[in-house]
Parts: sequence; C-alpha cells; structure tokens
Amino acid sequence: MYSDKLIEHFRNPKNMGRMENPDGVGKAGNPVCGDVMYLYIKVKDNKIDDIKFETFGCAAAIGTSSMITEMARGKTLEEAMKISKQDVEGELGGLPPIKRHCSNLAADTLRKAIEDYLSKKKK
Amino acid sequence: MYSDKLIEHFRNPKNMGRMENPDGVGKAGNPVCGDVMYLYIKVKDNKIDDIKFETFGCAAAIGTSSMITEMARGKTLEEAMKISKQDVEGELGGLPPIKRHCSNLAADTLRKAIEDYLSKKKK
Amino acid sequence: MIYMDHAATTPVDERVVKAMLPYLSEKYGNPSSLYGLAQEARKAMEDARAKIAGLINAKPEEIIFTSGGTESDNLALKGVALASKKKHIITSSIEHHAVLKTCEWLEKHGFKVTYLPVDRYGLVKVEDVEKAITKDTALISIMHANNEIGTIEPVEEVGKIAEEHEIYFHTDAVQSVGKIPVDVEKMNINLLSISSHKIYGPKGVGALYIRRGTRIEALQHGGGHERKLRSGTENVSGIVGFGKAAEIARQEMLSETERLSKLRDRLIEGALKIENSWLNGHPTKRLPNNAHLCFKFIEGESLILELDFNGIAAGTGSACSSRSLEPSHVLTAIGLRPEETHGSLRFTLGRSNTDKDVEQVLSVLPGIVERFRAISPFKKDFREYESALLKEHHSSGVD
Amino acid sequence: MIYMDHAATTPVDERVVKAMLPYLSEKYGNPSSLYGLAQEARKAMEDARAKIAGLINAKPEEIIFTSGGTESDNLALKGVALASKKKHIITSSIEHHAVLKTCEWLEKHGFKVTYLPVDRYGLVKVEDVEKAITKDTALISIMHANNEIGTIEPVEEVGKIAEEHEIYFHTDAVQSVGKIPVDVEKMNINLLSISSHKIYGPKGVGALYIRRGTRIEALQHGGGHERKLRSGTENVSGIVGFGKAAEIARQEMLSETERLSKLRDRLIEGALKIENSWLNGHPTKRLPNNAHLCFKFIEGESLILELDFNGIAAGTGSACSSRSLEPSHVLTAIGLRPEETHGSLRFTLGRSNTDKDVEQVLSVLPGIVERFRAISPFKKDFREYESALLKEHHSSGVD
Ligand SMILES: Cc1ncc(COP(=O)(O)O)c(C=O)c1O
Ligand SMILES: Cc1ncc(COP(=O)(O)O)c(C=O)c1O
Repeated sequence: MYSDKLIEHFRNPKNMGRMENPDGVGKAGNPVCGDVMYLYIKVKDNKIDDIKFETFGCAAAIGTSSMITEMARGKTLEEAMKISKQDVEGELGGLPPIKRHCSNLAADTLRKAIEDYLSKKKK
Repeated sequence: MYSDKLIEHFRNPKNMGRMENPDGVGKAGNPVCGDVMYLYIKVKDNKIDDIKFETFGCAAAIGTSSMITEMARGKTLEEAMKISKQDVEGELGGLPPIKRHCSNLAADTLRKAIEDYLSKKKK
Repeated sequence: MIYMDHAATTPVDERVVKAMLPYLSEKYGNPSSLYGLAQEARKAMEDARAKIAGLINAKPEEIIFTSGGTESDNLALKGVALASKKKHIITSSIEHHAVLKTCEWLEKHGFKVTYLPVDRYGLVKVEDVEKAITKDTALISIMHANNEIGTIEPVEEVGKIAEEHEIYFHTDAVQSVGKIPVDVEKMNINLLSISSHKIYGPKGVGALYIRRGTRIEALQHGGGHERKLRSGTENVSGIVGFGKAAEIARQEMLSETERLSKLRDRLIEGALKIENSWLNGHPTKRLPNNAHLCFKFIEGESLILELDFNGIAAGTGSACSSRSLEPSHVLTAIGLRPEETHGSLRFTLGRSNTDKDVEQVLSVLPGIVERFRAISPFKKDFREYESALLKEHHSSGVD
Repeated sequence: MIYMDHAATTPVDERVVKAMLPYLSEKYGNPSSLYGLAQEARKAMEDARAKIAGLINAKPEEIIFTSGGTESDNLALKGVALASKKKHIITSSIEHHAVLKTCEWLEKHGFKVTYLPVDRYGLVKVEDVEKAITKDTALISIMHANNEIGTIEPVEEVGKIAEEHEIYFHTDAVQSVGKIPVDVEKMNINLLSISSHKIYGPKGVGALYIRRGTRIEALQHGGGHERKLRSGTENVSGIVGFGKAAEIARQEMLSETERLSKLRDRLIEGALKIENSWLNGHPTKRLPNNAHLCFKFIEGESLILELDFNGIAAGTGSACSSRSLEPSHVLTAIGLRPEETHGSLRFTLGRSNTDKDVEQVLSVLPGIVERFRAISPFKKDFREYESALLKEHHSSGVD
C-alpha cells in the first residue's frame, strides 16, 4: 500500500515535535476529517533554518509531514514555497489514490507557515 | 439421485421388448416430453399372465417400466388396476421430485393396457 | 473414469490448487484490511486480475471479480440496463439461461428484449443484429460460443456493428475463453463474462470485463469492493486460483486446441457411424472440444447414466438439465423437433483426455445406443416412429 | 504474528481445508450433472447445508447458499422488498454497509426506509421498532451483533414484535453466528445472513436462511440453482468448507466463548489503563471476542500500522476502511464526535489467541499510543485540544 520511503518516515519521523518560539506556524487539515498538520519554521538569511511538525493523522499524513520537513530544510523561502503536492509524492515514490490529499496537506501547511512568517515580518 | 432398486431395474430391465399378439396394449406419455411407455399384457383366468414393456425415456421411466411389469405379473386385473403411483414409488424406494411423474406414467399405462383388454373383450 | 463433460465443469488443475493453498491457510488476511497480512492478499488478488486481463487483452482495472459466470452475465445485462435511459436489448435465442432468464427479468421491469433466431447450425445472422437495432437499444448481448452445441458466433462482426451504432456489446465468453482466442479490443467488446471453473479453476469465481468508461450500475451493494461495482469480501483463494488458471490457459491454449480438435474429430467420425445419428452445431465454426450428437429413438439422460456405469462422464447439454424437463431451448432454436431434442449427448473434451479415451467411448457407445433402442417403442424404423408420433398427437390418450 | 482481527476475517481452520481439498481435486463434478461424480458433489453440498442449518436450528431446505454475507444481505432485503407490495423497511443506523447501501438502493427504487437510532452503547430500542411500524412495512432488518463495537441487539424481542405485526424479520448474524447462540425459531427470524469466512471457513461463501413460506424473489437469474432463488454453479469446495466450519463452530462454541470472554476482559482492563481511552459498545451485551477502544488525540490507521510492525494485526472497525475516509457511521451513531471516531482500534479475538497474546498487546500498546500522542498537535491536554478544535471551526484556514 505505502512505499518503503513513506513507511520509513512514518516509523522514524524526522523533525517531530513542537518548536519553541517559531518564526512561522502553518496549520492545515481538520480533526473531523482525521488529519491535522502543524509545521513550525525558523528562518535565517531567507532560508528555512529549522523546521518541526506535529501531526494528527494516518500513516500517510505522518510520513508526508516528516518528508516535507526534510525537503524544506535549508531551502530559500522562494524555493520552499514552490514545493508542490507532486514534488512530495514524487519524493515519496507515490501514494495510494485515497491518500493523495496528504501530500496536498503537507505542501499547504508549509506554504502557510512561510506566509505566516512573511506576514509577521511585515508588521 | 436414484435408489439402488431403480438403478437395478434400469440397468437390467425385466420383461423388456415387444409382445406378439398381446391381449391388451397401454400407452402413455409423449415423445415431445421425453417419455413414452408401452405396456403389453396377456391375460389368463382374469390374471396378468405375461407382461412386457417398451419405453422411450430417462432412467426413471425405464426403471419404473420394468418395476411395474414385475409388480403386475400374476395379479388379478382388479388388483393390477389398483396399483397406484404411490405403490410404484414405494416399491422403488422413492423417486427424485422432478421424476415423480414417471411412477404416474407407469401406473397409467398399466391401467390403459387393462382397459384395452377389457374393451376388446366386450366387443 | 473418462471425464468428457468439460463444458459442465473442469477438474481444478493441480497447479491451480497449489497456488490457492497458501490463501486457504497462512495468507488469510482480508484484502480490505490495512496490515501486511491483508496487503499480501490484496497483492495476490491484483496479480490474478492482471493474469485474467492478459488472457483477453484487457487492462487489469477493467476486470471485476464475481462469484461466477452467472453473476457476470447478470451484472453485465442488468448493470448496463439499469444505468441506461434506453429500454431495448438485443440477444439471441440460444444464450445460456444466465442471460435469458436475466432478460426475462428485465422484460418484467420495463425493458423490451429481441431474441434473435439462429440458423440450423446455431449461428446468429449479423444482418439480423443490425436490423434489430433501434434508437432505444441499450445493449447487444451475443454469446461467443454456445455451451451446448459449441457453435462459435460471429462476435467480431457483431462488435463492429455495435460500435458503429454506439451501442454497448456484451458477450458471454464462459465457454470460449481459454479454448479459442478472445481479444476484447479486436472484437470491440464492452463487457465480457468469464467463469473460473470452465478453465480448470475453482467453482464460485468469475469475472466481468468492463471496458473503461462503460456506464454500469452495481447490483450487489455493501462495502464498495471492486471499485464499488461488486461489494463483498473477495474470495481470495478462489481469485488466486482463477488467475493461475488463466495464466496456464494462456500458455497452453494453442497446442491444446490443436490436440483436442483432432480428438474431437475422431470422436465425431466414430460416433456418426451409428445409424440414425447426427452432429449438432456448425461443422467448422465450433469449439475445439465439443462433439454434440443426437441419437434418434432414445433419450439422453438414460444414455448419460449408462455411460456413467461404463466409466464415462458426459452431458446432455446444459448442466442445469437435472432441474428441468424442458426440451433444450438451443436444440429447439436450431430447428430440432421436440422429440429429437431428447436424444442428445454432449461430449466435451479436456486436458486429461487422450486417444485411448476416445477409443474407449467409441467402443461402448454403439452397444449402449443399441440397447436403449431395443427398449424403445420406436426402434429403427423411422416410419413407424413417425406414425406413432402422429397417433400421439391426434389421440386423446396423451398424458 | 498475533492476529486480533477476527471480525474482519478468520484463518481457515485446518480441518476445514482438509474437508475442502477433495472437492478441489478428484471430486470436481458439477452438482447439476447426472453422473456419479456430480452426484457426489451434490451430496457433499447437501451435507454442508444440513450442518449450517444445525448451527441455527433451521431446516436444511431453508438454507440458500450465496457468495457471502454481502450477497445474503442483498438477497434478503431486495428479494423480500421486490416480492412485496409494501414499500417500507425498518432498519438501524448501525447496520453493516451490506444492509445500509442496499437500503439506499431500495430508497432510489421507491421504498421508504426508517433508520432507527441507537443509544450510546449501540443498542436499538425495541419500542422504537414498534413505533416505526406502519401498514406499509414489508421488512424489519436489525443486525444480531455489530461488527465494529460488538454490541448484541435485542433480536429476540424485535422478532416477537415483528411476528405480532406479521412483518418479516431479517437479521444480519454474520458476526454472531458461531460466537453466541443463534436460534431462528426462538428468535422469530424469517431471514438470517451468515458468512463463512467469519467462522473459520473460506471467503466467498455465505448463506441466507429463509423461513419456509417466506415470499422472496431471486436476484441472480440463470439455471435455477438453489431452488430457483440463487442461480449459478455452486462453489462446492467453498460450501463443503463452510459446512465443516459450521460443524466445528457448533461443537466448540460454548467453551470458546468462555475462554475468549476472559481474554477480552483482560485486554479491555489493561488497555483502559492508558489515559484518555474508553471502551465503545455495551459493557456486557457484547460479543465475547470484541474489544473496541478509543484513544484520544491520535488516529487509528497509524495505530494499526504501527501495531502491524510490532507483529499485531488489529482493525479500526470495518474492514472497508481502506477504501473510505469517512468517519465510522457506527461510532457517529453512538454519539462520538467525528474527531473522536478517528482514534478507534478494534481487537477481535479468536481461536489462536492466548493469554500470552493479550500480554504482548498490553506490553506494546501504551508505548505506541504515547508515541503517536507525542507526534500529535493535541497532546494530552484536552483543553488545548478543545481550543484547537474551536479555532479550526472558526478559522478560514481550514482545508
Ligand atoms: C455459456 C455459459 N454462460 C454462463 C454460464 C454460467 O457460469 P457459472 O457456472 O460460473 O455460473 C455457463 C456455465 O454454466 C455457460 O456455459
Ligand atoms: C455484520 C456484517 N454483515 C455483512 C458482512 C459482509 O459479509 P462478507 O464479508 O461475507 O461479504 C460483514 C463482514 O464484512 C459483517 O461484519
């Protein structure tokens, strides 16, 4: 059902847990639907310097959360904003059709975290 | 499906074949339906002295034909007239529901043969 | 025992049983569950699907598993009919009861059905199909090969016509798949029924090929299995066996077809030496394993039983005959008189049959026929038979 | 591996496989054929029918073989509905999808369906059934035991009411047969669904008990098998296995029920030591093998997968969950909030499970729950969880 890579991220998630004083927070999903993802980022020199996640959800949700933290870390904000659902899926080696929304969730949450950072910076 | 007794009569039918100059002939069934039975009798002292059959039909039709010739032989005409569908079935140890009409056919043909004899005698 | 009733059912191939066994013991997961054991079952099922697809040149996702040929036929006809706004169906008068009784049900539920006649060989005329088409035609269903007389219908031509008129075309290929080439692309087929137990797989499994995009409704509702088209926990071991059977059929079909055709021809030739006998079905457009014979003046069931006592298993035509006394609708449709339909005997050859088997059948058959003719009131004299019939029809003594 | 998902499916009992094997090899006849080989298959099938009848106190001729529990439910509901002039059906909101989706189909075809609510334990109220009855009620269908939460419904009382009002009563006993006593006479049942693969028999076989005299129409048309109620070549090996499974279930049920109840109670007791967890279903009116638990703040599928990596197979509730993301209709019906329904875990015990298995589950479960709670944004603080939910509901950032 799931790719080995996803299972690896599910069983040994990277960058898991809450972050103290993040520069930006993104949140997507809805517990009613069974998936909620939080991403916390720290930004330095316009790059994602640190990133952590908290996720309520299935193996695909947890695995993609972990995955996207690895993909985003060290990228410039512009590069990170461009990480798409397809990129996440590609990196994972595919997702079952019924779970494709998880890759969307991950890309979305990341975008929201960056936007949160940017809007906070403006103020 | 069939009782051992029926199979025995089917495989080794008694009193099979045409009779020369019978005293009475009975016929029932219809080739369209897949069953035709002829019974030929010779009568002596109001008793069935000899009896033969010819049957076009399934194993049940052939078996019951043979069976009824054995049941009728030596009986008085009155006794033979009373041989019923149930008697034939009972003697055979039952018939599959879909084949019950065969016992009816046999009893019927016998009755017709006797009636044929009686009506010829009257003339 | 000599088994010559492969159209009724086939023995399960040993290789098939072997493939099934793990799914009857340690690999027992429910394919819908999430853990590894279950996913293993799912994978096996998907492998089987690919093998079945391969046998008929379909895509795996176009194969829906069912409980057998009967369910496949029901799903094809009712599923398409109920999903359509059109209310007319064209079929033939020699379809299997799984199609015909389904059509009768549809007639009770507001559909009109045209039952096309066949010629004396059992062939549907392609022009008849075209003529029967109306603006309201939802589906054409013509079987690929007939289960009684073995005639192979011109499905490719019918498929072309169906396509030209943009009408769905279903074919019941239960008897042809694995025996002669079946190619859903080449034949322009939208829906095709298969049954596992006719191709050396287990009983109680079948498949319906449904061309991608075909509008069809589910008949069996529940957990949404088989892409919502057929709910119910899947018969995993059966499906795996079916898949293996399809794989073997694909590998062995060509050589087996050649071998069986020769045996069949010898059987037919030998049997026709018996007086007052003839072959039903088409002389060349017939299944490689089918010899359907008629013997005048005697009745088929008694032949079958006596053959059984001689160690030979054969059929009368449709396996349902033990539940019905009606003359075969197929033999009636090819123009046999009712009394003639009762004297038929169907030999259908298969993998286990050899030259020797054919010899053996030919060595006992004439004696058995003779024996029953001796018991029959009609004997060999056809005129006597005829006049007896006439008397029957006009006499009041008929039961 | 520790298998604790017996409600999804059961391993086939070795004795069952052994009983089946001859019908997958030398005894391959089609039960509809006439010769000895075929009659042997027929006899085996009839023996199986008698065994299944024996398990539920029915007569053999009241048992119709199907392809599984889903088909049995479909046949019961549609078969009775289509044969009736009445247009109303009463069922519960926690039925299996095989009943619910069938009811939805019937609604599309002119029937009215009342879906009775259940209490927090999943119990249907008998008064509700009686109140729902109208002059137009054709059928009441209330399951015997629920497949997710294991609650046993008051079917005997419902049966009494149905009888008083002369309305047919169907019960889906797929989860109860073989686990708790089922007696169609005592329970006033007209129709009852069973599935082989839930009682250590093979997948793809089931049965519908139909009380003599019940007006019902066939759904699958063809050769007229199963007394015209279910056409299609019979899955002989499957049926034989099903029969054997029924025989074993009858012999071993009492002792097994006692044994499993104890294991279940220990499992529940141990699992509930985990904080923020609770048991779903009725504390005593529940299947002897069912422990259905909820763990707050985490999601069930991830639990199942992680348990799988720890060598434990468990379920979330319905085996169909891998095809659906919707919250369980059963958990919703007993009043759980949607977000709570996602944290459920169903252990269903069976013949292979031992004390040790329960120990093992209890030794790994707390750690796994804790691990996922550490990943979860909601943690153990329920108030934080609540406020997060509130924010979710009011924020525009919800997807
Ligand atoms: C042509 C044809 N269609 C359909 C069927 C029904 O298939 P099954 O026996 O799998 O129900 C059969 C076999 O009986 C058949 O020969
Ligand atoms: C209560 C209930 N009814 C019906 C079914 C369907 O039975 P089957 O899996 O044999 O189709 C199941 C099992 O999935 C069930 O648990």
